[in-house]
Amino acid sequence: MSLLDIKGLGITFGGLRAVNEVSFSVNPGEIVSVIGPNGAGKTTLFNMISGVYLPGAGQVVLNGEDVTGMRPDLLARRGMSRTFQNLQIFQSMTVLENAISGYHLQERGPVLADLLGLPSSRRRSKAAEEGARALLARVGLERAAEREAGNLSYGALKRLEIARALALNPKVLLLDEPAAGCNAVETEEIDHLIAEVAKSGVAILLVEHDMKMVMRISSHIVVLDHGEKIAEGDPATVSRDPAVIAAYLGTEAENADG
Amino acid sequence: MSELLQFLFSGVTVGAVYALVALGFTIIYNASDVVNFAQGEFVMLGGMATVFAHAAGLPLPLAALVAIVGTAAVGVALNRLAIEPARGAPVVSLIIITIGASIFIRGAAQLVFDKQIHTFPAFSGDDPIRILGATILPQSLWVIAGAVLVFVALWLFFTRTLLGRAVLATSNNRLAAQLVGINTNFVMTLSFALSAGIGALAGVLVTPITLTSYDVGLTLALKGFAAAMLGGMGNPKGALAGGLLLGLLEAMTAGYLSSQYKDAAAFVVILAVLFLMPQGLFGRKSTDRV
Amino acid sequence: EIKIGATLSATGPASFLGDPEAKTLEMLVEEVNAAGGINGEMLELVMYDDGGDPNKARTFATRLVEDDEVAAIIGGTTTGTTMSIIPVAEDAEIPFISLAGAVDIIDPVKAWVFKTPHTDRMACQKIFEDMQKRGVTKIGMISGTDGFGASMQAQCKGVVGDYGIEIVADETYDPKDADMTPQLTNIKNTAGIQAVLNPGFGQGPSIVTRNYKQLAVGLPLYQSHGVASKGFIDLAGVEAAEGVRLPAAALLVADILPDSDPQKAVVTAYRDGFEKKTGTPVSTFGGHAYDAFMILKGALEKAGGEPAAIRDAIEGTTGYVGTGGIVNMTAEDHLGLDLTAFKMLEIKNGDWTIVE
Amino acid sequence: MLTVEGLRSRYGRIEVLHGIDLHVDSGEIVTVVGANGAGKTTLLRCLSGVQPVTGGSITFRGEALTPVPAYKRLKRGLAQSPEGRQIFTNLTVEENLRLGAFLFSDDRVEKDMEDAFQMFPILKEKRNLAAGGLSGGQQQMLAMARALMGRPSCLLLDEPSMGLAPIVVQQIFDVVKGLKALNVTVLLVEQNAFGALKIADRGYVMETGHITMSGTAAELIADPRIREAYLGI
Amino acid sequence: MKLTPKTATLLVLAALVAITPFFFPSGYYYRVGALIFVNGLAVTGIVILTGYAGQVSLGHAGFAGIGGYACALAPVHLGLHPALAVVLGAVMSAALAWLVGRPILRLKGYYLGVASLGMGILISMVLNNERWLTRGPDGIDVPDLGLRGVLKDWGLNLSNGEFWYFFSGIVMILGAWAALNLHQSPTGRALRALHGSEIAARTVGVDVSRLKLQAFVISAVYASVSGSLLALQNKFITPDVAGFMHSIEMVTMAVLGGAGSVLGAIFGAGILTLLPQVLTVFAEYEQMVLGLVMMLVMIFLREGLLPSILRKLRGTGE
Ligand SMILES: Nc1ncnc2c1ncn2[C@@H]1O[C@H](COP(=O)(O)OP(=O)(O)OP(=O)(O)O)[C@@H](O)[C@H]1O
Ligand SMILES: Nc1ncnc2c1ncn2[C@@H]1O[C@H](COP(=O)(O)OP(=O)(O)OP(=O)(O)O)[C@@H](O)[C@H]1O
Ligand SMILES: [Mg+2]
Ligand SMILES: [Mg+2]
Repeated sequence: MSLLDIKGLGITFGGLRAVNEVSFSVNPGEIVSVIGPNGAGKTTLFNMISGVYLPGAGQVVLNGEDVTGMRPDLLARRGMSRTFQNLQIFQSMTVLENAISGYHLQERGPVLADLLGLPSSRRRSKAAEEGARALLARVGLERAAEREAGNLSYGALKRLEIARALALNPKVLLLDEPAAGCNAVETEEIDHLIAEVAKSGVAILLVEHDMKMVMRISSHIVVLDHGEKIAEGDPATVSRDPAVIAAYLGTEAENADG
Repeated sequence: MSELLQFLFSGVTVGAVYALVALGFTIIYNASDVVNFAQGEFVMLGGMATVFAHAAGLPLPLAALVAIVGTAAVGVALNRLAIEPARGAPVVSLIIITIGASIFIRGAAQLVFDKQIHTFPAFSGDDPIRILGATILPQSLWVIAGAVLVFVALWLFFTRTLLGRAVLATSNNRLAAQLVGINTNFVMTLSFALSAGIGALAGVLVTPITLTSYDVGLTLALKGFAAAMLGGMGNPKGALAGGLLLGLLEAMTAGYLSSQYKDAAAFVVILAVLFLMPQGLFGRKSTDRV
Repeated sequence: EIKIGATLSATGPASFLGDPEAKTLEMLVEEVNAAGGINGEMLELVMYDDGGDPNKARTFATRLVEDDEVAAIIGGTTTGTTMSIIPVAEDAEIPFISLAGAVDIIDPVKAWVFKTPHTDRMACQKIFEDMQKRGVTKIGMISGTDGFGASMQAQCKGVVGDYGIEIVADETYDPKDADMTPQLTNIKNTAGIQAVLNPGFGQGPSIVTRNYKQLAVGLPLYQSHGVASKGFIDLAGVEAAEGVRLPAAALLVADILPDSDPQKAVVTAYRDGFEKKTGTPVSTFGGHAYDAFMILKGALEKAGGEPAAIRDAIEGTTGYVGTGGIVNMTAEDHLGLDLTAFKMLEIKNGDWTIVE
Repeated sequence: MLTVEGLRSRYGRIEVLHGIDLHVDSGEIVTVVGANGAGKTTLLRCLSGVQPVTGGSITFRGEALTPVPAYKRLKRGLAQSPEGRQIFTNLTVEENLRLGAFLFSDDRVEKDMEDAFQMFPILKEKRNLAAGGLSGGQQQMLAMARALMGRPSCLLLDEPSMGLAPIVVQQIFDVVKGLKALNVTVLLVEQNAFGALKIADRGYVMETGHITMSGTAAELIADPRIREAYLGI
Repeated sequence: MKLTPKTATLLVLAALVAITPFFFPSGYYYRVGALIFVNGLAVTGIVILTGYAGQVSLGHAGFAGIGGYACALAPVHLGLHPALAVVLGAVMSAALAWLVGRPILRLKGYYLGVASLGMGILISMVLNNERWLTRGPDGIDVPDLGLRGVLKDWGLNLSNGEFWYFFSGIVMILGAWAALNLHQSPTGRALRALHGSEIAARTVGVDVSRLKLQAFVISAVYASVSGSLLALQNKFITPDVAGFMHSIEMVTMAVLGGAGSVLGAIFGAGILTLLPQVLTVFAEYEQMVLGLVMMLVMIFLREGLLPSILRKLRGTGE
């Protein structure tokens, strides 16, 4: 049994089968990438797995438990965490506070204690803050800690989202285009970060259009097209698959080496 | 039977009044996401200005025209002097501005006009029309026709014209609207002029029924707001349906249940509808994705 | 110089009442000062607009007492504002003359509190008396839900039994409502009704009257003293208002009072003065302020500027002829009016007539 | 065609552009590369007029651009496909495109729309869908297509390849290259520096609000510093 | 030691309450001060609901009504001490908020606004119409709190005005203290997070509906206690406290002063309470000036009075 099992997931939007009968699984320490053309259904798949959309068919099994359609916050408690393709930043909070909110599950406590400012409440906050600072350093945002998050550039916000997702100390991490808006060098840094996280035993599910990155770090790749899984396998196999090349890669494979 | 019909007439009359106010909300909301709480004051201005212009010797149609144009000018001024300078402010700030504006306009009206209650003659007499034992005043027909007319015009404007689309685009994403060459300031000016004009028209039509005074705006704004939300803010269809529904609810409750709690019943139904349809009857769902 | 204070609802939902009250006080103070003041002392009027908000009224009352240090307070346009001023006046021991209707203001009697308008209970009694004369035994009632309407509704229900009359339909409307035909339809369809009574003020009664005609109810319609102003006939429309009866003070019918009527001179003078100064038709509410001021003036003339002395002098008011009637106060009666102060009026051909 | 001299801009009290000089000649494709937060987006926002300029000048076709309000700049020929796509999420795909040609009401609008659909067939499929329902990449295509609907003589592109499938990235770069033939000038901000420089004539490197390097595309690709800092080679 | 915003705010408030009376020319100023504090307490609740959690309520005066009428009715009908009536009112408000909040907090923006408006109107309607209990629109007497007498026995002789000034001031500071605690606490952060993005808040594990409900209940308690204090102070209450205008007033005070910060909102409460008192010199222009002030503040100080002023001060300081 794997950590995360996707079994025959599907959903339709007003007649459009955005995702259809997709199955695969992710193990701890593995990086599984989902690639495919724009509109293939990758983000939709993520949304179903993370409880944002209610799947029309199929099952999501996390750690042996059927969590299909479970609320995101309950999934978070079970160790699932994600980032978003369309940034979801807490704009008017500082960068640090954004990161701290990733620790919500660890730091939360009775409201009354928080209202009365009991020492227990302050202790919880303090621990979370320390963790958050360390995480910000890890994504290279330590200098921006006190800035209002809304003022950051796009690429910086992407990294902030990753930091926040990591704060949950997840067992399964879903990353939707984490390197979008970053240049080759910045992308490589994110690469390393993801690889490191995976190494610590986290199961990672990745959507990314940067093929260099995908090929470099994936242990397994699932290819979607029009909501269907059209191929899967290790990077080498997938990148040679003619169907994948036709639908998705084009001639990019050669270019990337230039 | 005639009883039911009478309640129906009452409900439709009052509902048409609410619908007219709600329709006024639609345009400014569609251009800026702001619910303009001064909308009721436009209705008041329409009625009061007509009363005073009429008293000053203008024939009624001309007085009404003067009132509508004048109120539209007030709307434009409101946009120019208060809304436009606050561009980029959060929506709550804009709402407070419109509340401030409504207090200001009310205060000005009690000085410029007076604190008395006024009315002017109904357009086609006061002889009730009898249908199956129930009665309706000719002026009610004017109000209903006005509401339907404004609805059709707005509906066409928003669905059939590029300018209407531009109004929607302005509230949806002001930055992008500018980038495609929409003069968002003009769109706002236009919206305020139209909204205020429609409000004033409402005031002209309803005054012979509801009477008017410097402070009628608040209640109308409140009921119109509730109607617009019931129907789904921003959609002319919603404004019309919401207004009529609210009016009918009030009349039916007053008729069959309890006149004391007729507003309560209306709100209970609004709550129930929103519980099932959080965007109101015809409101569009936001389509933003994550 | 003597300071008198006032907090009135010159704006807000009761501005219909408060506005003429404020204008009356201003006019009278001017007149008194122009005539050389009271016993040579000039009057200073400190007036605030509480917008009909009882909480504000209380604050202004505190201000009048503590900051402006007035000798007496006039005001409280509505019962709500009055009730919230009472504790302030009582605590500070400053005489207070209210302009609001409810009987609760002076019943039970409070040492420092007086009022000038007839109580709503008196209005009910006057109306029921008239109904009784006409042989009415079953009526429908439609009241506004504002303070005025609700309070009078309650008072009427309290005394209606004394006249052998039964209320068989009891409806209400919100003061800002646009249409009352559903309520009136229900009243019309209630079996055995012989007359309809509408306690309320502002625009509601006008709309009720119009709807009443629209539905062709065809029974006697009684309004309250809350609509006692010329404007009512215009707003309801001459046709619709035809035959409507209401209890009101002599002020409204100054012209048709017989010359022998002791009030005639007073009300004519006040009406002419007010209409000349403000350009708006006189209403009974301004009359309440007139009476309050005149009673206070009488007391000041007698007692000087000391609150306790003023209080005693007000309580000792006898035979004061005002717009509301002839006032005879006692330690047990801080109103001093009886039912004879009310006249029953009927609207005929767009004007008031006195019913015998 | 487009000349920027000593351009300064700030958010509140923090200045983020400290005097930018650059120029784009008619028919050229010029690219700007730089790290996250360098100020590239801010630069483009200044050019399209939605960001206040606090110093320096922008000249477009010989005229000062700074006093021209944003909505009039499209009429002058300047269109932008902004960062974060900024589509009208509540309107349909077709309405988005139609509004892209807000200034025009001639027959060419229809034709341009057909061209756009040809370029991005998926948009045609979704023409009656609210644009907010599109996938990220589809929205990016829409933003690009909408900018083209404005018939620009100079196109400002802020990371047009972001979130697009590799096969579409190629296509986008081909389109941009193709614009040259139509004599459309392009200022291209890209994180995919390699792809951008390959189709560009010239390039600028931006670091924390300054231009630190410039040259022909070939020079920049060959420069070891660039290769290390931006191309990751 | 570094002065945190929290201690700074509390110090400012305490200083205000303690020091301003030295400058009061007459007892009336105590009354105005007490009103400011009562309103300040209510808007602090709005800060939690609107400023932190981003949820708009146009019906909070309803809770003030419940708090106020609890003080009028519970002592008479249940024989409760008025102080316990305050608690009873708060509990009832909390219970009602908890019940009503569940369905209506699913709504967003204006839809939540209209739903809460409906709730407020229903409450005020009950207060108006159920004469047998509330005595209707003309209002009802409220018994004395009795605390002043107790203090007198202990040798602290305060006038009525003074007592309510200090008592309301202290309650308000307590309220502000709790709201400030909340701001930097895990719950407060979660509230502000869901304000920023509900989806993202969910994915970090925030139980969004529960937190919104908590904020709603807490702010209802603030409003309720504020209503109780007002009723006890006035010894009289009318349904106006529960009215729509009062709800709008609360939100306006908060936004005008700066809904995001406790001090700002209290500042707003101060301004809007003082304005009508100051504006009496404008007589019939009062309304116009009031409307004008509201507009001008929001146009030129759009984040609210206090935050904008502070920003300007800091801006020139650097
Ligand atoms: N809420 C929705 N309403 C309508 N259609 C939707 C909705 N969500 C997704 N879709 C459709 O489902 C399809 C899949 O979208 P999705 O966002 O999953 O694609 P994707 O693979 O993430 O693409 P990209 O690489 O561009 O991000 C698209 O065609 C999109 O239009
Ligand atoms: N709205 C804003 N308010 C305050 N500062 C901002 C704002 N937007 C951007 N900044 C700051 O301005 C600087 C430049 O940002 P800009 O978005 O122009 O960078 P960029 O080069 O486009 O970066 P990226 O590649 O990440 O998109 C950054 O330091 C950023 O934090
Ligand atoms: Mg996607
Ligand atoms: Mg950028």
